[in-house]
Amino acid sequence: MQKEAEIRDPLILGNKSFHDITKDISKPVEGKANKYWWILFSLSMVLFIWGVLCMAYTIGTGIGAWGLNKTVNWAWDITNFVWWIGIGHAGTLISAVLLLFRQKWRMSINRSAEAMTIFGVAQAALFPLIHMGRPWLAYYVFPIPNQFGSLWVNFNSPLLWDVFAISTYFSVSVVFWYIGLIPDFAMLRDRMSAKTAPMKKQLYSFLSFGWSGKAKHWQRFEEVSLVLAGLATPLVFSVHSIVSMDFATSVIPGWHTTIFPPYFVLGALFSGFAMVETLLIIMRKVVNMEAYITIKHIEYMNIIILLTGSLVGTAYITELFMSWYSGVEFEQYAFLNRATGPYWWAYAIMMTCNVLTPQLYWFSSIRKSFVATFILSIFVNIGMWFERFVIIVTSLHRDFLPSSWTMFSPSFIDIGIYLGTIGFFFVLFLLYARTFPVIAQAELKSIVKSSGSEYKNKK
Amino acid sequence: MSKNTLYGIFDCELVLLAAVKEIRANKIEIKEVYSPFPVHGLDKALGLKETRMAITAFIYGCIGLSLAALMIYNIMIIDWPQNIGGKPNFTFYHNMPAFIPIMFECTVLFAAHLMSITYLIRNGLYPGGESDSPDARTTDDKFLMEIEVEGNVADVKAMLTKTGATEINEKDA
Amino acid sequence: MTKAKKYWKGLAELNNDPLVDKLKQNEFVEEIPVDEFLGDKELPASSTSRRDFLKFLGFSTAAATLAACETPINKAIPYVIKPEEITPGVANYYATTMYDGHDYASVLVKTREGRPIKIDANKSATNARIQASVLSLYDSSRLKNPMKGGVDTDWSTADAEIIAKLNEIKENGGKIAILSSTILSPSTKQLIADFSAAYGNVSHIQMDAVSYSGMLDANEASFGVRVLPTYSFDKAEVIVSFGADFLGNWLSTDHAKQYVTARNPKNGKMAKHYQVESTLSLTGSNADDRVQIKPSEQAGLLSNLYSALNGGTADSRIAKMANDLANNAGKSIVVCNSNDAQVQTLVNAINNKLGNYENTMSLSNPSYLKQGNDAEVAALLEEMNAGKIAALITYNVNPSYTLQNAAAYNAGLAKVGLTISTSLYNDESAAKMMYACPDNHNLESWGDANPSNGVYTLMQPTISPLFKGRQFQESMMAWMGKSDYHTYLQNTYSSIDWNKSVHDGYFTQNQAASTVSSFAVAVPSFDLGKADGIEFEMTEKISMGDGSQSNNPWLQELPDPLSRACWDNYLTMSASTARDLGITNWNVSNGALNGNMVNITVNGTTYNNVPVMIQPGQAVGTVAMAVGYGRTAAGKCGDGIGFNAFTLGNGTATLEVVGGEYEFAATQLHHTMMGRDIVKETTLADFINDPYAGNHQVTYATHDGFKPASEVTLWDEFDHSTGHFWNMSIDLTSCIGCSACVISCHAENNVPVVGKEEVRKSRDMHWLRIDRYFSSDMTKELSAEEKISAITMYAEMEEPSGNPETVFQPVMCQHCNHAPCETVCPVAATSHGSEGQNHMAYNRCVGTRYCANNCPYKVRRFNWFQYSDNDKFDFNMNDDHGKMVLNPDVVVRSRGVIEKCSMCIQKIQEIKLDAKKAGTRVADADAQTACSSACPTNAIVFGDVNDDTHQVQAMKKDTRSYALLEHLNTDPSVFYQTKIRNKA
Amino acid sequence: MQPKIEDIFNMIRINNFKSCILLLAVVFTFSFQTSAQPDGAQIYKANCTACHMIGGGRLVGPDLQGITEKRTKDWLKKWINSSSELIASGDADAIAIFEEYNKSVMTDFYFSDEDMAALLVYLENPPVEEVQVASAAGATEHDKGMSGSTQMMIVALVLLTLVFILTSVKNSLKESLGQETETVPETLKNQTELFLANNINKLFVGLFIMIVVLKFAFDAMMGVGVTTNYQPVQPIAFSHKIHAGDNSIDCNYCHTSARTSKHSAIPSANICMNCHASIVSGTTTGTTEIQKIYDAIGYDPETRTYIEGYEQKPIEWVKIHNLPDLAYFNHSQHVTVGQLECQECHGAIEEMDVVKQESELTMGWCIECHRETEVKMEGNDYYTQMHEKMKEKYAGEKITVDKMGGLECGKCHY
Repeated sequence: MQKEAEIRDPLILGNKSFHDITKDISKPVEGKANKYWWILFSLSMVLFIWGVLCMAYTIGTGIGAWGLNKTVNWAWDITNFVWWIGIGHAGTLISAVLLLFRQKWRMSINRSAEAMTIFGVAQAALFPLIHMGRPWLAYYVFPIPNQFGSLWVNFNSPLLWDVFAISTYFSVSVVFWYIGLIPDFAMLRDRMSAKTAPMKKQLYSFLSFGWSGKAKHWQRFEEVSLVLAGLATPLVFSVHSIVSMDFATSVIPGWHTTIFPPYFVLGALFSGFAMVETLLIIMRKVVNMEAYITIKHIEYMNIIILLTGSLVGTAYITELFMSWYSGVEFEQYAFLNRATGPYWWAYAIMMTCNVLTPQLYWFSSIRKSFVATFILSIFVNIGMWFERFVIIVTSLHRDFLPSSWTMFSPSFIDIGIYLGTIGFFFVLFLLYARTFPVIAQAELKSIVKSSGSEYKNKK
Repeated sequence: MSKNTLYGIFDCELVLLAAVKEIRANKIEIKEVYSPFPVHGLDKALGLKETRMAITAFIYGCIGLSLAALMIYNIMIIDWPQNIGGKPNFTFYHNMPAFIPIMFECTVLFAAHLMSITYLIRNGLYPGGESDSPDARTTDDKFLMEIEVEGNVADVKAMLTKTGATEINEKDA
Repeated sequence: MTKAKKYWKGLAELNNDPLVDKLKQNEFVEEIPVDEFLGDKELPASSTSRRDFLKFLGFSTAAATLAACETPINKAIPYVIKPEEITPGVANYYATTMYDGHDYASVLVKTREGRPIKIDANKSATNARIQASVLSLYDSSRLKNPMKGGVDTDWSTADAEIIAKLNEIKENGGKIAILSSTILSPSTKQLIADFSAAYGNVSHIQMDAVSYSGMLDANEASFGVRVLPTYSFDKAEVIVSFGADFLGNWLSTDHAKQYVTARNPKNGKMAKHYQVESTLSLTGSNADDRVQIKPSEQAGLLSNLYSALNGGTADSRIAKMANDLANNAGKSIVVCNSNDAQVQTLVNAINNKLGNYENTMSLSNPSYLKQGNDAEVAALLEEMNAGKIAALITYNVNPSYTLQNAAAYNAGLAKVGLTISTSLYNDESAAKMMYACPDNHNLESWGDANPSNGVYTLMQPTISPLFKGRQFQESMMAWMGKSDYHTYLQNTYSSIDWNKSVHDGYFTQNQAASTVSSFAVAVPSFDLGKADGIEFEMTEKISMGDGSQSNNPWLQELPDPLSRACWDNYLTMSASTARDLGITNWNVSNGALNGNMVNITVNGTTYNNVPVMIQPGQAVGTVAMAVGYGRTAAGKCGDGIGFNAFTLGNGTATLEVVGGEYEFAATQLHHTMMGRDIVKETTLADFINDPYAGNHQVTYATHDGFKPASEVTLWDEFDHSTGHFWNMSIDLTSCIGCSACVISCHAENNVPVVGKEEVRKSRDMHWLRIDRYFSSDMTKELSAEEKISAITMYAEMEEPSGNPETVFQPVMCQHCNHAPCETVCPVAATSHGSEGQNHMAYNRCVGTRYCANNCPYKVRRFNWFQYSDNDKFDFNMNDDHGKMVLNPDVVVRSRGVIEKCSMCIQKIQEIKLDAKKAGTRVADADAQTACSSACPTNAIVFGDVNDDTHQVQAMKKDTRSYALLEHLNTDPSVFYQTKIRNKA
Repeated sequence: MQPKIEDIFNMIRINNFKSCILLLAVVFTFSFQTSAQPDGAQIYKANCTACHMIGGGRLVGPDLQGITEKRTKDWLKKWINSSSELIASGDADAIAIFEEYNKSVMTDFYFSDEDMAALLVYLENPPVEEVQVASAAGATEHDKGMSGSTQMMIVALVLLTLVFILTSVKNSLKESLGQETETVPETLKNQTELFLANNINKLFVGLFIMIVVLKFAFDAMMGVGVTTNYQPVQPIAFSHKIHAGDNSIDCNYCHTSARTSKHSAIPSANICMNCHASIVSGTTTGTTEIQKIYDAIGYDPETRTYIEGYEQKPIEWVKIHNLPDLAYFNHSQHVTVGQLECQECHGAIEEMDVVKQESELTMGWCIECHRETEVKMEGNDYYTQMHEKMKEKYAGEKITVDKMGGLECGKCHY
């Protein structure tokens, strides 16, 4: 039986019994969607379709449809890729790291956070594919025996590391997520009556794999979750470290930096948590989960954002310092150019959104306000997108030989694809919110006694 | 002679836990306990053995690591060594720093997936599998204790009620 | 070129039995293949971008899919009768002569399956335009039939009518005028003589688009010979040029070679080169000392120089120069671009005073490259307008375009009874004439040339005429009722070994040169009047010349070496003048260059909305524009680009700034080196003291002492000591930026043309680019002294000086042995060869572009679109004829793959194979890449560093050699030689 | 094309076949002359055999037995270099021969002086027996590699018979014991049921089937686009068996450029005419087929003259060996420098009436050969220097093509 300090605020409000929880969690699945949901869904659907059209156009005519050129060969494509990957990090972190730290407050958010991870990574995975000149040959990047002798892949290439890292991360996250989902599906299955909702009944009995909640199963369940968490944690760090190596292992001034791995991971958590907040604050409205996603959860996350934000800021400063300290004129110019060159505005946005705005969380009033948090989380998302843009474009557009210096401006296709992925992401997430148990109810029930408001009040 | 199965249903995990301890203390064999969420200490109370999931994960991880190393060694050093950016590929050792990321990823990949599969197999879980829980409410808010009794059912029933079962069902085998 | 050339068999077989006779026909008139290819419609156009265009010949592989299985059936169609010397898959080389009335060169033409695909230098050096002329051959905008009044007709009718008319004129004693470019061909001159004999009253007038008439007249006045001297810059120790762009467009293509010979720092001395000019020319950009003047000051300064040489006081600007000249009498050259006989007389006087004649320049061994006579042309125009001309035949000229007073010409044309154009194109002039009797391209014609005294070069057809054209000489003979110019030509040179001469492409024989009288004329003198107001000067771009090839996409996309802009002409202006006028250039969001526009009026002609390009080195108060643009009847590529500067002529300009932006297409947007050590340079003096001057290797602190980057490595090296190890040396002292190598590379490697819009997006596909850097007033030293902040320093460094020092640096793939691009390719599409090249397997590439990002030299090019067979890129690769120029040994890259310089691996493989077959080692002379073979100054040297007999081995060890961006330790196979200037 | 099971078997076969060929390759290298000295026999075989025989009587041209006695050396030189010129020069003998062989001209051969000398030496004292093309041997070898399908069938057969025998044995025993017997199918059925009763067995069977399926799927994928045994119908039923085999005309006589060019060009009609100007008829379909050449080039077999102003139509052969454009292949590199026999890639051409694609022509196939084939460096000055270095670098190992960089992308793809 877990104990919890009295002074801690309850994590579940409104005197919920086990059954109440069951009811609440299955409500969105059983009931009809409210109008917020429909508005958001149709909006994202439009974006999604638009994005698909833009991708089709790109694949049809060539990468020339984008704003790239001989000097800046990557811009929005990889920026979006890294941004989405970053977002995809908080989920696993919350469910894995916080699980290892036995943080109870994770339980009401980890399910959605993981969903976000998976959908985010799915978006990210799109870009390495469509940014290829010949995507129909994408299978060349897998070590498959072939007629060519056999011709293999190049294990020295960070891009190949990406391929492995991302596919591993994606699949492991899915597994981790699903293992946790099984008991909850079982719950839904058992609530569905074969008469009123035969379809759903069948669906959920299929998805629940015949879970019955035996003691031995729970024992294994807990151990597996723990081990998966233990595996996922280094995975989270490795994935973004490897993504950062796309840049760190190159020779381009502004990319060739050893600080990148930790710096990218921090940035990822930072943006990830921001996105979780954005989503949860929306979700608790559209599927009425106010009781489970409390200001306490938001506050905890805000604290993490404040921490990671400051760390990211430190990384920026370190970068500047190192470039100056290195004494390499190319390095020095690269960073001088970032701050004062043609793309100074991007750098400014990055600095404001990532370093300054999070500092507002020092004030508990802001930390404890849904509205403020929502706005700030959006800011952080923007800031982190610009961080990637700054790293990629400003480093490339002026590298070693001034003769090939030029600039980049996106085509409407670039923009369309980016919006498209956002649309796609929300389409997936909203569908998830209506069909999945959005909160790990089984786990949640286990802490009602310790963290539920009713019990707290008793004491 | 007849063999009956009793289902004692509890509302609270704490009560259940106590009940389990007491009943087992009375040398009554508890066949199975169904609960909506993991009840801490229940496995010990029931005297279940430590699960070995973690060990399998470790083994799978080792397999993954060695397979990855083998694959890369064969591809980059043996089958078709190429001069890539002048990176020395004369021996695996020379070129290994570049291979560590993928070897790590493969380790995790194998460990995680194979362990999960083992978990499903050992639990007999598979897509579309049938639940064998005697009472649907066990995934909602009820805790169910299944006891097989030979002979005097009454005592056991009494024991259950005593230990706080809110409901007792009986099924003839 | 020491390649084994095949003897031209045409003649040996002329009088042989029917079979061989057929062979001959087939060899010349390959009707079958051409029709085969052009007529064959079910043959998908795409198949023509295949590496084997054998299909263009009889040996065609037409693809037709069979219902049963999905693999296409490939037809293999051999010749019915194979021409003797054509072996499918083996190149033949023919020596011939290129002359289009503007550029002359004796060249070697590489043909495959009977198609010319590449031009290399033979007797004389080539320039970009000569290199590109092989593509002009396949220009589908050429006239395909004789035309009458703009309507296609056939030769017989046209000839009949023309002969009738001519005879009529002959009876009425009417005057027939033949207006031609300078004619280098003695046989053609003979032919014209015969023609006038046949038709009596015939006058032959020669004109040059860019006239040298003034110079010729001056020489006639001064020395009694109307010829140009031949120069030997290699003998000079002081070279003074008043505006003459002798390395770029001025007279012979051989000057460059002589120039670098005179300026080889190895000898411990370099000829001192002064350039006095208003527009930064290619020559000016190579000068040691460059004086900026207004065109109007030229005469004054020259006469000041003359007086200075006669003990007068020299103007401060030219004092040093005068002094050097005086000290190097007989070892100097003074040249001038003026077309004013008086000024040129002054120049003659100076050279005469210095005793340069017959030392560094010779009239007794004159050059015949330019013979045009402005006076005669003017006279002709009058006669035409007076209706005194009964018939006009034009050859190799486009007067309606190149004449300043084209209007007068056009008016006169209407008054001429019979007008016949023999132009290859239905150009501005031809369109206005009654008959267009299209000439053949040089590569389709027989001919000869006499560029300078005693030197003769021959022209032979390397392909049967693509269209129903007929070469000018044949037409002339036809109109005299004769035929067979080929025999006529042979008879002109009865005394020589014809086959050998045709094979070699040239021969020498004694030629009587008219006697040169000594200089005895009054030396004109001009005063140093300071003219105010803005002065306009017409210039020539090395890409476009006189515009005769302006329909050539390679040339259109060849960036100007100084402005680095292509697909345009524009008004160049100095930054300060622009500032005064409130004109600027700026970069838009994607980096592309935009500029303001002006209305310009010169000599009464006005052009509206002329873009202004701010050009460092342009003299303050002057503007300039290149000729060769503003064509209206050049063809799909050449039409409607820029303005025709011919019609402006030199003079004072009135400018009026107008609204609106103009969009330039520049391949280089940043002009200075930003204080980086990219082009290492030093002065001759320092170099003599310290051979390592300007090239001291940077060392880095390591645990055991200081070491150069190359020794600070974690890796065991791959062994390159066995077999070949191909390296390339680029001497920045010898590189004059002429860009011949760039076009040569295009031709050899099927580099696509992408058009103005794409170039604007910085997506040019040049495998080999020539970076141009100007010096800036701001330097690191200066900022250190004056405590200027880094931000300001770098900001100011971006601005080039008003009269900058210029450096050119050819940059292609450096073939790094520690290539950053290779390590990052996920599919190993680019890996390193044991012979030192960085291989790029297009067919493996999936197009992640990571390699291009990670290339510190930015030499990798991505196929953003499908550039062949794509109507959006309607250039030579989207044109049935244009595609015939493709090199069959190099694939045409598809959309979505990276491409880059392969160090002409197809050539390397070929020479290796030849050596293996011959059982010999690869000779230094044979080891050539497209760029090295095209370089007129041998700045690019290629070879095998593992072979002691190869020059490049020594170059690598040279004290001047350095690797670009050495600190990255990419260990390139391409290395550069420090630039050395001869200045204090 | 649709991947077929046959293809997989063919692959298997090809491998056996190739190994045989490789053995032969070594054999050839000994019989092959690599000295710089021109070899008269070779020249004779390559250029003359098509029209002449030594002591075999008249073929297209006269018998060359003792020709050197009959004519002076330089007369022969002149004649061989350009008979037409000699005739034109009004040489009596020349004209006589010209008339005798009804005005059919002998092709001009531009031999170097050394070659000419060598040839004449050879003609002076020809060997009693003409050298036979070793390649014929290659052909006989190549069918010995047994096809996988037949192997499998045999195995299956053996097993079946075994079952049959055993059952009959069992039955006879049972009969002797007076139990009721069972037929072969029954036995099989019962046995399998018995076998599958066990779960473990089920599992194994399942696994086995899965593996087999995967294997076939994989092989099918590997077979995509491989067009081995492609054997299209040609416009002229030209038989290599008759020409290269029976008449042992050297490949290079018709495929002239194989030694000098990247293409072993398909012969142009005028090369056919070298012989078929006089050989107008053939066995079975010969005459009609030969007529097709005449139709193409415009030749009248009756009058034995070329029709003036005849509009010639090229013969549209169907290309059998198609490499993708992105791969650069050069015949001369392999034939002249590598000294490979045509048969090593094209199979026993001289035995094919209709030519078919013998090798896979996949990149893997090229690579495999480059990995195994030793570079022939002896006697080629190009190699001497690097050979020294390589010998010490790869002490002991044989220097194969890949060691010379033969596996590098850029060597074939540019």
